[in-house]
Amino acid sequence: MPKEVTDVICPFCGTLCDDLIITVSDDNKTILGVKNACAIGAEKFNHQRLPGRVKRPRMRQADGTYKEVSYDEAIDWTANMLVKSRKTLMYGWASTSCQAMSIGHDIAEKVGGIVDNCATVCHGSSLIAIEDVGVPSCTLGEVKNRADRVIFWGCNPAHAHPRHMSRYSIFPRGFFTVKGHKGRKIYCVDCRYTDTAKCADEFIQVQQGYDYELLNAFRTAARGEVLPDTVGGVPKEKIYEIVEDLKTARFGIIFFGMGLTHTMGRNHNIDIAINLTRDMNDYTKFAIMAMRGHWNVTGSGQVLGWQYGFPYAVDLSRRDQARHQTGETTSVDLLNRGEVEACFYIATDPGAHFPIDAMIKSSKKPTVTVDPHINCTTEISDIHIPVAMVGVEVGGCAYRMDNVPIETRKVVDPPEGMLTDEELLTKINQRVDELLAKGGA
Amino acid sequence: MSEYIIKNGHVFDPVQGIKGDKKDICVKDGKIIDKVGSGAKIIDASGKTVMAGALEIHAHVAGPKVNAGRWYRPEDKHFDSHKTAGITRIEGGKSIPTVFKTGYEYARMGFTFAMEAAMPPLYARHVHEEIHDTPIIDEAALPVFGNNWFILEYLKNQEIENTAAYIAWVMRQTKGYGVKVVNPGGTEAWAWGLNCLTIHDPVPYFEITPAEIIKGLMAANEYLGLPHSMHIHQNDLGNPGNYQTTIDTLKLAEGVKATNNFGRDQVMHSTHIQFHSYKGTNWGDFESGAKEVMDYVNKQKNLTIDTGNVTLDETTTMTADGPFEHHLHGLNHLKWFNVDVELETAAGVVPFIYDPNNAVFASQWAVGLEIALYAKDPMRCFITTDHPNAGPFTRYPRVYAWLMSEKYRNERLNSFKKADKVISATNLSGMDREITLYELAQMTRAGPAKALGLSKDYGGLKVGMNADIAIYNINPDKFPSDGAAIEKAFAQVAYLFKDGKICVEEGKIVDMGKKHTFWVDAKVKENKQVMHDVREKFLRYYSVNENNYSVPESYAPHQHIISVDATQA
Amino acid sequence: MTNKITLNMITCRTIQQGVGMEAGKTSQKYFDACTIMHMHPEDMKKLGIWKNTNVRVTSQAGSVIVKAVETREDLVPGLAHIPMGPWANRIVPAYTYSTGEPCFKGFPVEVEVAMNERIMGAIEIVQDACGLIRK
Amino acid sequence: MNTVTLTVKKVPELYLECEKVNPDAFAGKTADQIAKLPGYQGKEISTLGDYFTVTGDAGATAADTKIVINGDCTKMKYIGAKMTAGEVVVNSTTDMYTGSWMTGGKLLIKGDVHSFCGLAMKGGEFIIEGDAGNYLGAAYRGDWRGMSGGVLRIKGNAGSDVATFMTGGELIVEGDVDIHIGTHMEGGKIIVKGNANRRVGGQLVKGEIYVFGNINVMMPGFKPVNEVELDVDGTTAKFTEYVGDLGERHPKRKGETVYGKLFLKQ
Repeated sequence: MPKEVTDVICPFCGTLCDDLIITVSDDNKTILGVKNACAIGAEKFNHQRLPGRVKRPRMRQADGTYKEVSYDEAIDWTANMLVKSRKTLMYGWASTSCQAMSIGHDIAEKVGGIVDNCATVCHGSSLIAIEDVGVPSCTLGEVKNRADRVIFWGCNPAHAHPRHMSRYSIFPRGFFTVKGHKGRKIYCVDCRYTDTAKCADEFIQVQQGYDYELLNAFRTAARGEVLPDTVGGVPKEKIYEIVEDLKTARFGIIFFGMGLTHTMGRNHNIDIAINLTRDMNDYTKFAIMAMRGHWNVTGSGQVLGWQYGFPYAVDLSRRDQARHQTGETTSVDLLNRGEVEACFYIATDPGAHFPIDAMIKSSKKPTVTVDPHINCTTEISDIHIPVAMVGVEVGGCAYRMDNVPIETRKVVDPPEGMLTDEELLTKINQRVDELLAKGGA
Repeated sequence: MSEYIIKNGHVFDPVQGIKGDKKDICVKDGKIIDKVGSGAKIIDASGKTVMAGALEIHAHVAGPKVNAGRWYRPEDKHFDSHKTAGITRIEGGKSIPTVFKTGYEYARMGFTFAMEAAMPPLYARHVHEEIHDTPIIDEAALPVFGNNWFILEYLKNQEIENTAAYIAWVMRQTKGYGVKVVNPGGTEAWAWGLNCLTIHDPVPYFEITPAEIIKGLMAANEYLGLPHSMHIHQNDLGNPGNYQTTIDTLKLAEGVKATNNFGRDQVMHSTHIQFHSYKGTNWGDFESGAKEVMDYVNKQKNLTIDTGNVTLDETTTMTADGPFEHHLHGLNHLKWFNVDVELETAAGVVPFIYDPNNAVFASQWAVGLEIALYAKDPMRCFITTDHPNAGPFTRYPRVYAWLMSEKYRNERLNSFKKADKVISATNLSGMDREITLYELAQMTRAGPAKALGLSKDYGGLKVGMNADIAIYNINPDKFPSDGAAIEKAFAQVAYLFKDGKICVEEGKIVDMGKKHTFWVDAKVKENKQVMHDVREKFLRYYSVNENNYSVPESYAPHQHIISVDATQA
Repeated sequence: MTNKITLNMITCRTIQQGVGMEAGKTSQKYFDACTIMHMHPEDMKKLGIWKNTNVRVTSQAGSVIVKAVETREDLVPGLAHIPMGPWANRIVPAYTYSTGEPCFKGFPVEVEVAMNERIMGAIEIVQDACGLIRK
Repeated sequence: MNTVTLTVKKVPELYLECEKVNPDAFAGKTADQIAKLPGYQGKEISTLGDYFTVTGDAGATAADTKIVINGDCTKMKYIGAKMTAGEVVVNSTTDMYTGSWMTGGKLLIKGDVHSFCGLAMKGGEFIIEGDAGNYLGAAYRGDWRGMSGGVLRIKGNAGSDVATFMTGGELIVEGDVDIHIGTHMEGGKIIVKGNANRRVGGQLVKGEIYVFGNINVMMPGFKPVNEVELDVDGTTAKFTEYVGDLGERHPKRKGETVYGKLFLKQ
């Protein structure tokens, strides 16, 4: 008799939808159906039952092929690598539970690792900006209940956060927003006429790489100062008009994405967007929020925050202090500069998402990759250790893009004998202790 | 578990009225007992001071805004991250220590309990994740209610029973300890960029005043008979002339009686009252209102307060008083963090430098000390720094020293760049009271324990009580005359017993003890109305599902549940 | 013919790329979603190609073969888009301006026709760059 | 003044953290004692002696200690960081944090430096003969207190984010600079003899920026107000005076708004 699991959390993006309904076979082994999820979320749950899933660790041999090894062999190899290496990059964490991260940090502190998460190539710029100027923000429910001006700047939820617009930002009716979409004015600022732009009441096409100048123009206009005729391809009349409209908002919100974090100026683009938001609070209520990508990249920042005081790129390599300097202790820079001796990747795929030059350097070092599935990184690693899918085959805490913590749910059993991230890291930690006790380092 | 006998120490225990007499304390199985066997380990405490473990009644040590303050201030721990040899983890952070340093530092100073002062229910899981990772000390957290939509709607119609039932539900969902109120009404107003600066300013849309919210929550708190009273951060914090609003608020407790089975007498705990005791109309003619406020507190017996002492450091302010942080950012232009929490509350964070050369900050320092020195009943006045708002909790030893040595605080007072202005604006100069060790034990142990409804097991050294014991290298017969020596002695205990185990020895962490999370489970009559409203609000207004709201047991592996039965109320 | 044009390249998320990722890095869905380059029709004209022609895209960081396609998410002439993935990252400059973030968006590329060149697979294109393919 | 000479005998496999290579750490020590000072590569703690031959004893104080370093220092961090007095001459390129948090003394790099050099400099004289990476003379992450004093002169080009959150002192770039110079600046003086890329003086509150060459794209928040003849770092020329960033907050003095200033050579 198949059963339905309700209130399931979707472990894909930072929207962390928590209303999925999953139909599970009576033996708890297979997912039969997914309700309420977006196309991507549904695909993730469906992937669980795809054939050809790797169920045991694999080690690369001299001829480049991979042979199956036992978890114990893989754990021992990994622990030895960590203990031997003077400086190890421990990157990923965005797709696992906060509980697993804690164990990973304990290991890093013992072996001298540098713990970095996927923010490093995603919203790291936003974190730098917040470190510099703070951030006035709110929870997504506030947007749903109060917002009457919504700006999407350099983000494309229609593609990257498919249910964001219906759950929180454009269409939902809330306590003070009974008219839903009709009661909101939606702006979209982008260099492309995206599918999100098509949902907006007004699309402002900015020349690629001119966001900083345009945001500066918005701030200048807000103070009633003169502007050049056009800024970033936008006529000054339009800029004055929009700024005046924003001032009359009851509650405004700016959502921004990698259109700001990845383009020229990076953190400065967010920095000045935050300052525009701050300025708007002199006239009305305004908030700003990063459209965080991975479902638990925010959680990694939180756990690193309370344990070491930095949100990512935390350098524990000295073992007696925690340090943080984006540009030095960030993954891509560490790989570019050849600053680490070994790589430990977990719950991520830098092979697909880092620039190739960084991965070429990475592939020359001892590398262990922990991931439920085969990906571009596992195939350039010495060892691939498969684990249960967090949020599908095991639960654990995750943080939404607005930092709201939600406990993900287990809906089906992992394949027979497969370890979870927590179990695997605990075993590696124990092995590391044994080696260190023997004077390994 | 091993037995101990702490011999020949000078014991200070307000619970038994012991004022420094030499007395042996016996410990077994985590409790204080009357005698132990010959095999008991002997701790020689001769020439030392023995007190119960201290209880922190109000600090921001765990949760979303605390952590924002941590991670958005890398400069607060750059060059200030270290690891001491032994079993401890890396420690970092000056104004907002990491969870590890937080646990260690409290323990090193002789604390065994800390109350997280503001838990947004929607973020409860985060608060408990940090509490879970904070070593050694017991902790609890107060959910905030003063701007919660359910509360505003129920109290608009004086529905005390529904208010109580909802509070009980939230405390169970969030593993909360009591009723916290922050800038009642003002924080909801802040969601529109507004504020409530007096207790009679109406809350936008909800048509209710702060006074009505405060009265209603006091009533609901006593209806439930919770261990702690309503715990309030008042309206109009930090502004010249606010002492009048402060007294108006305190007056709301007149005639309200404490009903509980925990030996608690107060119905309102007014926190960091230093920030609420200012006269004058602007920062130019700013004056201390400590005397006026404390005169009222002294005669109104159903009130307790804590001080909120300014320590004159660079720190990080953080509060659920969203509009205040925005106001503060306008003054110092340092990075402003704000988050508004749907249906419930808000929070702000801004770094702040209490520069001693600034007459206002120096005066705030004086006001904080005045509060404690004016207190006639040390069992109702507790020492805090509203960590980290007025200063980091790691400065307690210095605050104690200022309070215990007139000479020490006068040295500080007279060496201010604007000493004359400070002296004329405050009453501190010429106050010759020096807090005694016994009074300190009242203000940091017995007092807070009683106010939190924990006096049966905590805050004292009576036989049968929990064996949380701090032993300081202080000889009362030769009490140090110089302030620096007092500071040093309180900064590092000779020994700290937590649940009968030695966790700290001469300032070194030797055991992580067994940390407990305290929360209150209040049983009320089945309330269909409230459960219906809960379902309704989650369906229509919350951004998470009701079934994903509650905090699972696994977040508090060693929970200490205090049960309250209000079904007969 | 060696007709070449220079474009400003951005690499972004698309929902197809998201679905493909979750379907698996070795899946056809992922391949189809990420081995394309969105181009403005005018630029195709300049280059002298029909849509769905393979092109070689070269930046300071390297070179990759993808299929030029038109997009419903309009671009301005001169702007091109390859969805995030190992193909895009063959040409993304690794330089971070000391911020940790490589140049994922807004870098110059040269585009030339490569009608008969083969598009590599997801694993292949990474292993190839890392010299892990035994020839 | 005593001179201690360090000659590189082994290039670090990773990057060597030389936080002990400055006059303050050397003061009062003999060559042997200096050779025993620690150097760090991740969790490995070695000694300076493992990587340098040390000759000459230091003076009694930092002020009378001079350090000369020969050989390849490209992979050495923190040289001269936090120095308060004395003199350091490096005949090589150095890595990150060179001269960061220095409060006094003289530091001369006869090569290039990497990023994060001269961070939050408070005083002294720091001269770089080659090029600099990014964040030269900037603030540490999250800090609003950047370079506040001293003189930082670079003969070559500098990267992006020069002098972020600068509050005082003088920074001279004789070559070109990349994007974002003087961002959030609230005091002090920046001189660029060459060209500046985009985003000059973004979110500028207070302070002066002089540019001799071109600015690719002028920030919309800047407005020309005047033409002035000035003597800047030994060159007398006509400059167009801009005020800005008009989108940013500005302090008031005697009721008058104090703007940041940008002078562009004509």
